[in-house]
Formats: sequence, C-alpha cells, structure tokens
Amino acid sequence: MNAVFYILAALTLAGGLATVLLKQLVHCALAVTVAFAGLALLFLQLDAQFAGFAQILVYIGAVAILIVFAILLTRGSELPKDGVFSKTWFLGLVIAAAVFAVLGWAVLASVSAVPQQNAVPSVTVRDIGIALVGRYVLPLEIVALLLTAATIGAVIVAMHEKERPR
Amino acid sequence: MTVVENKAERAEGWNRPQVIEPDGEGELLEVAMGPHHPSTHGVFRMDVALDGERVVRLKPVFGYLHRNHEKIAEGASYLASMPYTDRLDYFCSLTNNWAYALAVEKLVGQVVPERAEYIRVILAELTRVQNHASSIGFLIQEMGASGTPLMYAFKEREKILDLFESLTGSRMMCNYMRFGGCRVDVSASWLDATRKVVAGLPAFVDEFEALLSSNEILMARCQGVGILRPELAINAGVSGPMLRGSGVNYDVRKVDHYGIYDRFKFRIPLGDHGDIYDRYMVRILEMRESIKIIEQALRDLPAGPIMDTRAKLRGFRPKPGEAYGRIEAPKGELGFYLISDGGLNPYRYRVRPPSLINLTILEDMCLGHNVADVVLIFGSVDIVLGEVDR
Amino acid sequence: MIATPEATNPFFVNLDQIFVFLSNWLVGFLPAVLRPVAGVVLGVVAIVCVFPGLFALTTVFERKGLGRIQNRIGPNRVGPYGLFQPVADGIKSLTKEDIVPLRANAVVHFLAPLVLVVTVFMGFAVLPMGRNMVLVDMDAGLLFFFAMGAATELSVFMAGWSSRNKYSLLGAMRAVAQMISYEVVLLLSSVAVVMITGSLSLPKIVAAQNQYTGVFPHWYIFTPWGLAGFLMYAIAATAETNRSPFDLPEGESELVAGYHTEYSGFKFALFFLGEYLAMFSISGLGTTLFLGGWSAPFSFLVWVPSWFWFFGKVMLSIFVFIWMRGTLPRLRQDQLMNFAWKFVLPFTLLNLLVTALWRFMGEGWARWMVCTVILVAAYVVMGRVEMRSEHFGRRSYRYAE
Amino acid sequence: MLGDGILKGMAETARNFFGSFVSDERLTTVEYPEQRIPTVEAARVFPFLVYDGANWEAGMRCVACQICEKECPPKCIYIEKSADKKPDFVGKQQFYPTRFDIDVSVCMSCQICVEVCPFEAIKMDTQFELATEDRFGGLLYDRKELSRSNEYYHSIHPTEAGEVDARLAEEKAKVEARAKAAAEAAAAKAAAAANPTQLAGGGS
Amino acid sequence: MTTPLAGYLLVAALLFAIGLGGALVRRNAILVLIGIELMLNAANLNLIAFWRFGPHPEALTGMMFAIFSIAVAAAEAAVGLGLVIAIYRHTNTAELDKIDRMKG
Amino acid sequence: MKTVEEIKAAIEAAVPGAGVEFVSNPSASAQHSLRIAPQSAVAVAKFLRDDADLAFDFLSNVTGVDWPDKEIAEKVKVMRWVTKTVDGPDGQKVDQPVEETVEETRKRIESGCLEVVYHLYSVGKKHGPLVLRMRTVNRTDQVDLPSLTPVWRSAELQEREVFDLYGVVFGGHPDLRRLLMWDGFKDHPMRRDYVEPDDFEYEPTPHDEVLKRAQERENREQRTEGPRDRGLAAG
Amino acid sequence: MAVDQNLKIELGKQGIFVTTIEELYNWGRRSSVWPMQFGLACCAIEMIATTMARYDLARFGAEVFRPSPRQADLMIVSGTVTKKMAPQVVRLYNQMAEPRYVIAMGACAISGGPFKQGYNVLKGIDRYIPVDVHIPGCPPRPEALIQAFMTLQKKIDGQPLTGEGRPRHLDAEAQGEFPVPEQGEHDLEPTSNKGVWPVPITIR
Amino acid sequence: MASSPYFSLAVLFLAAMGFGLAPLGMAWLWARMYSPPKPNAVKNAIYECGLESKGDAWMQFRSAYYLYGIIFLIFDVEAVFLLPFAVAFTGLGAAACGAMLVFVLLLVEGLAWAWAKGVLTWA
Repeated sequence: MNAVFYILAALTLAGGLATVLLKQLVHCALAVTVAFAGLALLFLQLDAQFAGFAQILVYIGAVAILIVFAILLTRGSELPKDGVFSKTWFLGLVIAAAVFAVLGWAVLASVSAVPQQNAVPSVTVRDIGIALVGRYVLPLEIVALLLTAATIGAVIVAMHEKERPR
Repeated sequence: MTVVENKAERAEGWNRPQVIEPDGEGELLEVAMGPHHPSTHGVFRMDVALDGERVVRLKPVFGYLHRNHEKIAEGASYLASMPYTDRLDYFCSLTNNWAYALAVEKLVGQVVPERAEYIRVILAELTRVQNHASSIGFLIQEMGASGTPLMYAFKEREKILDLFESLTGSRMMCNYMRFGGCRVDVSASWLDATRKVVAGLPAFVDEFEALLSSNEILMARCQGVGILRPELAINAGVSGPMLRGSGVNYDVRKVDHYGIYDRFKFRIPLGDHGDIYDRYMVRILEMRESIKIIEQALRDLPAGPIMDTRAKLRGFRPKPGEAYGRIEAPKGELGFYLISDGGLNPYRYRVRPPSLINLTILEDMCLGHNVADVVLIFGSVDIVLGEVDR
Repeated sequence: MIATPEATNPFFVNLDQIFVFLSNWLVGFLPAVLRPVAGVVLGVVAIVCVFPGLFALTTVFERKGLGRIQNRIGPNRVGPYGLFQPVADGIKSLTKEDIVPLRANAVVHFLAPLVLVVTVFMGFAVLPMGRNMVLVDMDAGLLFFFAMGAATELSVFMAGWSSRNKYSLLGAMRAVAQMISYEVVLLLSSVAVVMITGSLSLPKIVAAQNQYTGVFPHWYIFTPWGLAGFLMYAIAATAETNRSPFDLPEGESELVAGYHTEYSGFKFALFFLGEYLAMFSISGLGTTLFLGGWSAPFSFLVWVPSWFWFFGKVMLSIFVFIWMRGTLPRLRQDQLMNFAWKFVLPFTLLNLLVTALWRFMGEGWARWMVCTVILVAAYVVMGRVEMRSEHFGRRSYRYAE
Repeated sequence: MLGDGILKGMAETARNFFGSFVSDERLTTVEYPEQRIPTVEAARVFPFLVYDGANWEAGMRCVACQICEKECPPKCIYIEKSADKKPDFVGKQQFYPTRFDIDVSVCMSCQICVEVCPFEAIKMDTQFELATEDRFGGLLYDRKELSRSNEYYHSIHPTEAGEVDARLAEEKAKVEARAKAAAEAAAAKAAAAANPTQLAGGGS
Repeated sequence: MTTPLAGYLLVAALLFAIGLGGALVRRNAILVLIGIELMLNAANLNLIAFWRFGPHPEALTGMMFAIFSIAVAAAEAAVGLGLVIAIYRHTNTAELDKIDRMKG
Repeated sequence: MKTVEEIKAAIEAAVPGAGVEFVSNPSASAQHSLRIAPQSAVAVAKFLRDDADLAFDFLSNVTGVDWPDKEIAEKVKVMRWVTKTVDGPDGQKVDQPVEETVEETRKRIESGCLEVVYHLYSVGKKHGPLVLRMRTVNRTDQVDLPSLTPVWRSAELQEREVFDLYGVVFGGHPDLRRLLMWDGFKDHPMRRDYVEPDDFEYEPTPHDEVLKRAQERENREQRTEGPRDRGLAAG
Repeated sequence: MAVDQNLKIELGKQGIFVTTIEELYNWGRRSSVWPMQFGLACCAIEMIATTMARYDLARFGAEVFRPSPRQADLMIVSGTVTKKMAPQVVRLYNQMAEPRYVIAMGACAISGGPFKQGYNVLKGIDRYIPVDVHIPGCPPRPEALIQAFMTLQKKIDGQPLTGEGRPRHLDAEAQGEFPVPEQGEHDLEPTSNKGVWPVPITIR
Repeated sequence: MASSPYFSLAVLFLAAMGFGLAPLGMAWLWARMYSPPKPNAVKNAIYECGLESKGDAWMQFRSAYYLYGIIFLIFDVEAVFLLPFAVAFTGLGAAACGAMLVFVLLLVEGLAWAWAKGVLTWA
C-alpha cells in the first residue's frame, strides 16, 4: 500500500465515475479508456506485466476503438435531448450501492482470513506461453472457438444487409 | 471506329447520369469540394453527396472564375481580344491564339502564308506536349505523389516556355498569332534551340513513363475508374484526349484538315476502356506523336513571309456575317464563333471551351465511385478554369 | 562477437559506451541515494532531447531530399545550408495564433496532440539504441511497444472528432481504420522474430542477431522468413505512420489536411512532431527486429560505436520513407484496406508458418530452399490474385491513322 | 510480378536524386536572386516611353496621338494632350503628352500599344522586379517614371532598337531631304522671286 | 485496511459498483455495455490481485484467468456493440427506453 | 456532306411542318444556317441525329445571341391635305387645301429576340458543321425555347449558360439553373442592354464612361466627406 | 540593421547573444512563411512554377504549401478574384491564424487587371482584405514572385514587436475580422470594405 | 523503487507530458504578452473549402468501420495469446505447436469466413 496505489486507484475510479456521469458519449468512451489505463497500471503494480500490457493493447487499442466506432455508428455524438439517465436511475443507484456494500463487507470480512504472499512472483512471458499450450491448452482452444464464434456472430449482427446487388 | 448503334440505349434519358440509390445505411454526407480545395485546379466546386465514401450525387458548380471574357470581347476590337484568348486556357495560349485567328480568318477569308502555318504547327504541338505533360503531372499530384511527376513535367515545360519566351516575349501569355499570320518571324537560332529541346523530349517521355506507367499503384487507381462509354462521350460533346481515350477516332486535325496537318504523318492513339488510365496513356502517346509532327515541321519549314500582306491591325472591320472556327486544342475541340455586324467589334463572340463541355459528363463518370476517385476523374478530364468559366 | 583488433581497443570500447560512461560519470557527482533516479532522468532527458532534435534535422533533410529527387535544391537559405529551417518553423509555430473552432470540443481538441506525443515518446523507452543503451529492459518490452502504439489511434480519433469538421472526421476515421488494419500485420510480423529469438525483450533480440558467420551478421532480414517479415513489417510501418503511399488520412487531394485540418500553431506542430517520432520509433523497432539493431553490418566494423549503427539504420529507413514519398502516388481507401486484409495479413500468417517450419527443419540448406520457395511462390501467386481482384494490369494501345 | 513497376519508379527517382549532385541537367534550380536566367531579347513586361537625347521631357517621342490609349485592351493608359506644341525628332511641331499614366497594376503586357504606335515612342521594358507594398504610389507610373532613354532601349532590345533607329533615321533623312528639297525649292523660288527685284533694282 | 489485498479488492468492488450503477442508470445502450465492461474489468482486477497475493502465484491460475477473461470480455464487447448497432439500424435510436417503446 | 439546302429539304421531308428557314451567311466562311421553328425543334434534332446519312451525333457548340429591340426609323410617304397659299385667279393670295405627298420619318420599335445557335458535327461521318438557329418571340416575357439536351447531352451546360447569361428559358432542360453567376443574381449580363452594377470606386486611368463616373463620385465624396489624406493627388 | 540575420543567429548560437527577442521573432516569422495552397487563375500556374525545380521557392523555406488555412501564413491571391469567389477568399483569409500575410499576385488580384471591365470581376482584392505586397504583371514571372516574397520578408523584418508601429496582429485594438461580403442581386454588398479601403481621391 | 522499470516509464511519461505542455505554455504566454488572439465568428467557424459549413460533421458512419474493428479486435486478442507462445516457441514440442496452429487456424477460419462473406471488401 503506498502512494502509487492510491493515485492509480483514484485514477481508475475517477475514470469509471466520469464514464458513468459524463453526458457526451464520446467523452464517456474517452473516460473509460482512462479507467482501462488505470486498471492496466494497477495490474503492473501487481507485477502482472503481461496482463497489464495486454489490457492496454486489447482495451485501449481495440475495445475503445470499437466503442468509439459504435458511438459514431449510432449518432452518439449528439447530446440526447431528454436526459442521459433512465427514469429508474434512482433504483439503479440503490442497487449499485447495495452491491458495493455487500462486496465491501465481504472483502473486509474475509480477506484477512486468506493467507497472503508478499514476495514478488517471478513470472516471465515464457512461463505464460508454456502454460498456455500446456496446462491451459483446452481453455485456449475454447477461447479460439469462442472468438471465432464471436467474430461470426458480431459480423452477422452488425453487417448491413446490402440492398443493392453486387 | 464506328460507333455502336445501340437502339435500346436510345430510349428516353439514356444519356442522363444514372440514379444511384444510397443503400440506406448511414446518412448522406454532403461535402463541398471547392472552391478552395487542393485538388480542384483552382476555383471549381463539386457538391458531393457521399454514402459512406461512395459518391451518390455530384453537382459541379461553375463560375468562380467567370471573367466575362465574351462580354469584354464584344466591347473590344478584334485585335484586342487576341491577348485575352491567351488567358482562356492559360496553359495553351498559342493554340487559343490559333483558334481565334482561324475563326477570324474564316470570317474574312484571309490566307495564311505557308511559313506561318508551319510555325503555328510547331508552336501548337509544343503547346500540346507541355500541356499533356503538366496535366499528367497534376493528375499524379492528385494521386499524392508529392509533386515529383509534376516537377519533371514542369522542368520540361520550362524548356518549352523558354522557347515561347524567346520567340513571343512572354512565357505564358504569348499573344503571338495575328489574323493572317504571326507577329514575328522565327530566327535560325530559335530553330536550333527548338531542335535541341525537341531532341530531348522523347527521353523525357521515356523517363515519365518509367516513373509512372507501370506503377502498380497508379494502375490500380486508374484502371476501371471513371469509365466513359463512347456513345455517351459523343453525345455529350466530349472531345480531345478524353474522347479518344474512350476509343472514338475523332481528331479535328485529321477531320477538318485545318492548317497544314495533312502534310504530316502522325497517328491517333485510341484507348479501349475509356477509363482514367486510357486517358493518361492517350496523352502520353499523343505527346510522342506531337514530337514526330514537330520534327517533320522543323525539317520542312519553308522560307517566306509570315503575314498575309492584306492583313491589317488597326481598323479591322470584317464584312457582316458569321464564322465558326475550331481546332484540336490540347484539351479538345476549341472553337470560336464570331458574328460580325461590320463594325470594329465583333457583334457576338463566343468561345466553345473544351474544358467546360468535357465536364458535362463528370457526374456520370463519378457516380458510384469512391470520393478519392472523383479527384482523379476530375483530374483526368484535364480542365483549366480560365476556359471553363471564361 | 568476433574480436577484431579495433573492437578490443579500449578507445573504441570507450567510444561505444561513451554515453553510458558519461551518464555514470555525471551521476557519480550525486549522493548514492539519488544515483538511480538521476540515471533514469538522464536517460529520459536524452530521449526527449535526441529524438526531437532528430525530428528537426529530418524535416530539413526530407525537404532537401525531396528537392533533390525533384531536381531542385530545397531549403538552403535559413542558416547555413538551411539547417536552421526547423528553428524558424518552431518559432513561427510557437508564436502563431491558436484557433479552436467554436463548435469544436475544446478539451478533447487540446488533449489529442498531447496524447499522441506522450504515447509516441513512451515507445522509445524499450528501444535499445546502442549496447547497454536502453531505458527499460522489460520482459514484455515488445508488447509494451505495441500497447503504446495502440494508444496513438485514439489520439488521431480524438483530433478528428473534436474538430467537428467533415474532412477531419473522415480523415480520422480513415486513419483509425487504416491503423488498426496494419497494426495486426505489424504485430504478427514481429511474432516471427519472437518465435526465433524466444524473448519479447528487445535487447535480447538484438543480442541474438549480433553474431557473425564469417564477416556476415546473423540479422533476421538475411533469412527467407525474416526478409518476408521485414517486407510486411515495412509495409505495415509505412501505413501505421501514415506515410506515402498510405498517407490517405492526410490525403490533401480530397480531405484537405485530414484529421488536423483545424489545428493551428503549436498544436499542429505537435502532430507533425508526433508523426515523425512515430516514424522514428517504428523504424527503430524494425531495425531492432530485423536489421540487427545496433550491431554492425560486418564483423570487421564492430569497432564502430553501436549507437552509430542504430541511428544510421534508422536514418536509412527514414531515407527510404522519404524516397517512397517522392515517388509513389497514394492508394485508395478500399485498395488499402483490401491490401492489408487480403494480401499482407494472409502473407504474414503464412510467414509465421514458414518460421515455424524453419525452426523444425533444423540447420542446413534444405530449409533455406524450402522456405524461400514457399514464400516466393506465395508472393507471386498472391500478387497475381491481388492484381486480378483489383482489376489492373499492363495494357497495349491501338492507333488510327 | 506485383511491385516491379514500383521498383522501376523508385529507380527513376533514385537516378534523379543522385544525378542532382553531379549533373546540371538534373539540378535545374537557378538561384534567384544571386543567379539569374538571362533576359531574352524578346522579353516584354511593361511599356515605357522612349526619349532621344539627354532630356526626357524634350526628347520624348510620344506625340500624344492617343492611339495606344484607344487600342489598349485593358485601358490602362491615360493621356492628356498638351495645348502647345514642341518640335519632335525631325523638328516637326507636335503635341506632346502633359500626362501619360500607365497603371501597371492593370497592364496585361500584351504589347499591342507597341504594335500600334506609329511613332516608335512606346516600347516594352524587361524589368519585372516591381513588387511593392504601395498600391497606388508604387504601381501608377507617370510619364517621368515611364521615360527611358534610347540607350536603355538599345541595351535591352539591341536588334529591335537598331532597326527602329535605322527606320527613324531613314524617315528623318527623308523628311530632311524633303525639307531640303522644299527649302531648295523655296530658295529657288525665293531666288527666282528675288532675282527680278534684284534685277530690277540692279536695273534701276 | 490491514492487507494490500483488501485495498485492491475494495477498488475492484467500487469499480464494479460504478460499472453496475452505470449499466443500470444510463439510458444509452452503449453506455450500459461500457458499464458491463467496467464490471468485467473489476473482476479482472480481483483475479490478478488474488493471483499476486494468493498462495501459489507460480501456478499462474489467476493470471491466466485474467488473460482469458480479457479475451472473453473483448468478444463480448464486440458482439454487444454489434447488437446495439443492429438495433439502432432498426429503431434508429440507441436509447434503451425508446427501444422498449418501439417494440411495444 | 449534303449542302444546307439539301438538308433543309431532307428535314422538311422527314418532319412535316418543320418550318425550316434557310439563312444565308454572306461572309467568307459561307457557313449557312437553318432557322428552325421552336415547336418542331426536338423532332428535327432527333431526325438530324438519327438519320443514317446525316448522323449529326456531335453537338459542338450552343450559344445565345441577343438581338435587342430595334428602333427603326423609316421614311413614309404620306398623302395629306395642306393649306397652301396659292395665287388666286384674281391675283389675290388665297389659302386653299392642297393634296400633297409628304415624307415623314416614322419610328417604330421592332421587337428584338434572343437567338440560340447550335453547331452540329458528325463524328461517324466526319462532316459538319451544320448551324441551327432558333429564335424566341421577344426578349421579355416570351423567351421559351425547347431544350435539345435530351437529344444531345452536350447542350446541358451550354444551355444553362445561355439561360444564365441571356435569359432564354429552355423547356425540358433537366437542370436549368444559373451556371456562371451566383444563384441570387438577377440580371442576364450578356444581353446588350445590361447595365453593369455601380461598383466603381476608383480607377487610376479612367476612360470615357469611367472618367465620367470618377468625376461624379469625386464631386460627391468631396461634398460629403471632404478629401482624404490617403488620396492620390495626381496631377 | 545591415547585419545579416543568419549571422546573428549563428553568433547567438556561439554564445554571443546579440539577438533580441524581437529579431528572433521576426527572423522566425520571415524564415518560415508557409503559403496556403490556393490558386485562382493564370497566376496560379506561375505560382506553381515558382515552387518547381527551376525557381524553387523551397530555398526560402516556403514550399510547405498547406491546404488548410489554419496552418498557413501567407495567402497568395494568384489571379482574378471574381465576385462569385470574393466572399470565399475573404472567409478563407479570416480563417487563417495570425500572423497572416497577403500577396496580391498579378494585375487581376491588385486591380481586376485586364478583366476589370467585367461585371463579375472584383476590382482588386484589397477592397476587402489588407494586402502586404503587390506584384504587377500578367502574370508576373516566377522571379517576380520570389522578389515579392523577399519584399514581404523585408517588411516582416521591419516590424517592431511593441509600440506604435507594430503590425496589426500584435495590436489588440486592431481589426481582426474582415467582414465577408454578401452576394446581392446585382453586385457584392458592400462593394468594398471602407475600413480597409478608403477610396483614394484623384484630381483630374 | 528507482530500479523498477516502471519508474523509468513514469519519468519518461512526465517528461513527455512536459515536452508537450511546455511549448503550448510558451505559446500561451507569448499570446498573453504580445500577440493577442483575435477570435471571431468567421475565424472560429468550421473550415469547409471557404464556404460556410453546412450540416454537421458528427453524423452517422457506416458499419464497415465496425466490421473491420471486430476483426481487428479478434486478431489483437490472438496476438496476446500468440506472443507468449512465440516466446516459448523455441522450447516447445510439435504437439504444443500443433495446439497453437489449431488456435491460429480457427481464427483464420473466422477471417476466411468474413472474406467469403464480403466483409473484407471496403465499400
């Protein structure tokens, strides 16, 4: 626990909050990249270098772009005329607060029971690679299947049925 | 070639641009390209509606350089219009001069001495070479080649302009031809210099071709883009390299037998696809033919006077009547239509600008293409705004 | 390393390590607590000074080089040989009015150039610019580089979107589409190198190439898969940095100035800077991956300082960038995208297979033959397919008398 | 093969790049203002008024006939004719311009004024470095600013000026011859008229 | 706060709540998706934190889970946003309550 | 190519009631023309384009000509009674009405017209030009002519230009807007009676009209504002 | 200030600090004038020729033709400004960032030139926007454009940073917006911007 | 702490920020002191070829961008898996490589499907 952690946590949470609260959708998308970046930095702080950089590559490099595309594709740049929050916003807020309360309680109550290891684990990318095609080969293939399915599904869903004959 | 007579096409509205329906996804983006736009060769504007990047509507807007050439000419003497013709197609002042002189000569029935005819041919073909080189340079510039082909074209153009300047006194606005001949005679040293420049031209065209013709990017961007069907080209009055790029064998030099073009051996290159690449290649090949013509003219140049002895500068009053004279200018058929009422000024003075009329089918060629192609198609028409808007 | 007499000569060793020594010497004046910090700061300062300086020089040399290609001289009046041209440009940009369009999104408009410059600078952290000259040697260095590269796309989008100008937005969308397409190629073509080296750490990749057979180095470009990978990498790098012939996002012939149409003053200069820095960093990475990084091209030249080779190679690739800019027209958006997805990407994937094959075939000439044949055949066939699917080829013309 | 056309083009530009260091043909820049492309004799930029002798006002060839003013296509010449007359180069009494303004900001350098001038008074200059910050003072030339000596004319268009001089000399000679003849005739007449009186006088 | 782990877990919990709140509160479907994305990321943070402070970091379980989770979340984002685009194409809006009304 | 007269005959044979008129051209070019009646113009044009012998498929040039209203002064001999003083039979002077022919100049305004001239060529047969002309009824309200754009596409922009500069309204033109002047412009500047807008402010070398305007303006300015220091005190 | 500016900068680099901030500012401005890619008519071709190999405007560091007015410093009005185009020209000038300069290249841009008799031709762009340098000629030779460019550089050099004579862009009070004329039914409205163009008076 | 690679990165980050901000600050100072900015309605309007801008640039784009985005995302994720594999590649046996080959081929199949479906054809 040190200053860096607090800064990063604050950055992440601020990014998250800004995402939820900002009006302009593109601003939200940019704010969420800040949250992603903060998370990536937290990963780095947790000595998960590979995961941190992968987070930046995938989330900031690809998911954020995708979100931005989606916003532009749905005319999201314009500010909505009748408010950005749904009518049941209060209920949502209550649920979120409740969930946080439960989670926080669970964390505080249980975490001290978990044995903790404070030495820095020495994990190289090579270890990850070996694990990937070794122990985790089945999840790997499943992820491949999932990704392929997701490609096909997302493309089919998003593809515009071309009306003009080609 | 003979035009394919397709009767089905002669149905009502066959010569109108096709209507392109947007595919319903996304909205149309209406962009004005021009009047200040890097690729419009000056002050031209195209109001483009884009469906994605596909052009579904294109309306050219003219007149940003409408300088009232015709109105001024109707208030000025016949001679005073000559320097104004320089400023029509400011790349090719000499061919403009010639077209105007030809129209006036037709009107009054003047005969041009043989030597002057040869000089006119030499100058017109030099003009054609430099115009085609620069227009290709501009076309490739639009394709984004950082100006290198344009630089090479202008390097050669400067040599030709040097010739023009040492003969006529001005680089661009030559104001050289007169009704019934030319203003000053060529000197032996000028002819030598011309021979030298002309001798260097084939190497220049070779270099140009090596740089561009087989470039994959250029081929990919130019082939199959901006196709103009020959029937439509004729119906729309398209002329010059554009018409020949569509495969129509029509060259005013061969058809009208004006000047002394009958005496020279040259061929008319024709394209088969009518796309940008064909227009580009037709220009390259025409440059080669022009070089041949100049060489022949330089070889055969006779001695003699350069002005019709009956010609007069001041107080020039043609008999009432009218005449339409046209030549094959580098950009196409350039015509002048004059009506004389017997006065000092033409009663009606009309320029038939190839650039404007070649733009008639701009929309037809652009529809359905990418917005980046519009720029190229426009460049391949080879226009000069001075002539389009006059 | 083969020991040539010069290489063991302490003078040349010192010359090679001069910057390392200099840094150590300077740091030595400080108390021991501060030394590591100071060392880092020195390294960072070096990066922040050297590359912008190089950028300034490159702009002059680009303009002069383009000039030479075009048979003219280029800038030569501002300072000796025109060398102060960038200084003047800088002063001019600094003092130029800064325009933010009224309807633009001011905050994002302001942030976009900053994000670009920052992310591009970050990439330099992992580039080894000489022996022992790398700011950070990370286990996942290459991944870090690409992670930073991915963030530049966002800045381009921010610039284009916030300007609220049609050309800007179109240019930005084009740029992003183009960059994501070629980013994949960039990643996959470097994977081949990683497969052979077995490390994502860039200094290790260089060290793996810093060996010689006879006088010739073990650069990856001198293997079939390395050459193919390098070609694809070069294409992708050109596209990634928006350089000709892939400079559509700024293609002034239709989009005026692309995503930075509405930028003036120093913000525009920052974009300019960012683009050039991206060019340096991507050339630096290419150099590191395929051209042996800071290693000498011949074993008898190892006495020449390593940083000289690194910067020499980077500048050489910059020269090729300039050369291409002076020669090639630009592609169209659809052709560019098709080229990325239908030619470069499959070819790069194939190259990965070939790389695996290369390893499994073991030493010997057979793998040279097999890999070369596969790659050349694939290139020719795919080239044909590409030309056919894009409908272009040579033509002949007829004449009428 | 895909890419050979590109390589061919690259070779072409490389040839130009390296050629620019060795060959003048591939480095065509003329470093204006230190180097200049020699002005050709035929060059024309803006008109000037030729005067003979040392005094521009006395030697001005222009006789304010206003033909150029009328023929000038863009109408950039403005002339006011004098009330009195002065002798021209042959000594004939002629009008002269009290004002002769050319607005070079309008002039289109067409040379028609030169062609129509029957007095060889207006010619084309080759000076083109005329950029100025002053729109009105700098670009409206009055007759003093327009006048150049015949020597200057010779220096910029030697051949043409020589022809003009020859023509003028011929004309002058013709006029002089005519004048001489007229004078002789007059003298003879006078003599003839005088003689009788003389005779008469003598006779008386 | 006694252990560093608790800090990370709390941050993750907070982020999760923010994401959940965003998903529940906002009207725009894209933002709902972003909220879900945030929740997934919070879970990722938990995974990494547990891996780091857990008893067997060399087993890589948490790390690998996080990586797989990144992949899955990315795929989810792609499909989810694709759905939003598809819905937008039909209803011309990305606002959830309006989409509701359109159906009804 | 057939002569213009032959073409005229061919048209009349093919399009009954075409109303073709031969207009001779006295100048050296001898490009005689045919004036066609507007109502049958499209039919004639189609015939000219599609006839196998003529095949005028290439419309090169379209232009307008303005023939303003002419004031025609003619001398008319009029018979009328005049009171004249005649010497009466008785030597007295007597006023007496006498019939006498008097020459009188009468002025009448001959209504002008707008004329459109088409120059046709044949690409296939390589002949031309054939000059067609059409006239409007007058220059003010009856300025309609049929558009030949459906027959020859090249007329599209040129007819727009004629519309813009002369004010001929082409019926059947697909897109009849101003071509060269801006949309809000009101006049037709190529007409001979077009009055240019008064944008004169200053000209250093004025002539005739301009000089007059310069002096007028000068007087006005001096009256209202007095001389300015930036003025160019020439002369 | 006869001392060569480059020399001064060089001296400054060597530690001999003779360069005041004003000189540095002016040196920077004048050495990095980026023109806007903006061609109107005939003169545009000569402008392009100026940037080409033979004349090479790049030598002065001015070959960076920017297509966007935001990044350009210099507007070369190269050719006839018609009334249809004038509002666009003025708007573009307005959209340029300060400091900005205008060169009126050629007769048409200065005064309407040979086409000034036309109904659709603006009689000089300086009726709406302030022009720094005028080049007469139709069209001016490329060298003339370079000379005009050098004239502009000289003008920039002479501009003080503070005080009375400082240029318009440094003066908070000075006009920054130049009204864009409207296209009326017969003519532009207004026909000139009196703030920029006080009608000069001629006494004939 | 200073030995951590992230510390160097943080310093570089700050330096890069400073590098971007310093000249912008200088430019701002210069504008404050000498060269006052002169915003006005025409200058601060959107540039559109010298005309008044019509319509909004923030308009609806086409799904082609999104489709490419999806495929890019998938390949980005693939690279995340491929990189550790590549690092370990030199020490792996044929079976492990086969597993990765299957992984890659599955994704390539997605690409091939998209290609066949015409998604990779930019309209």
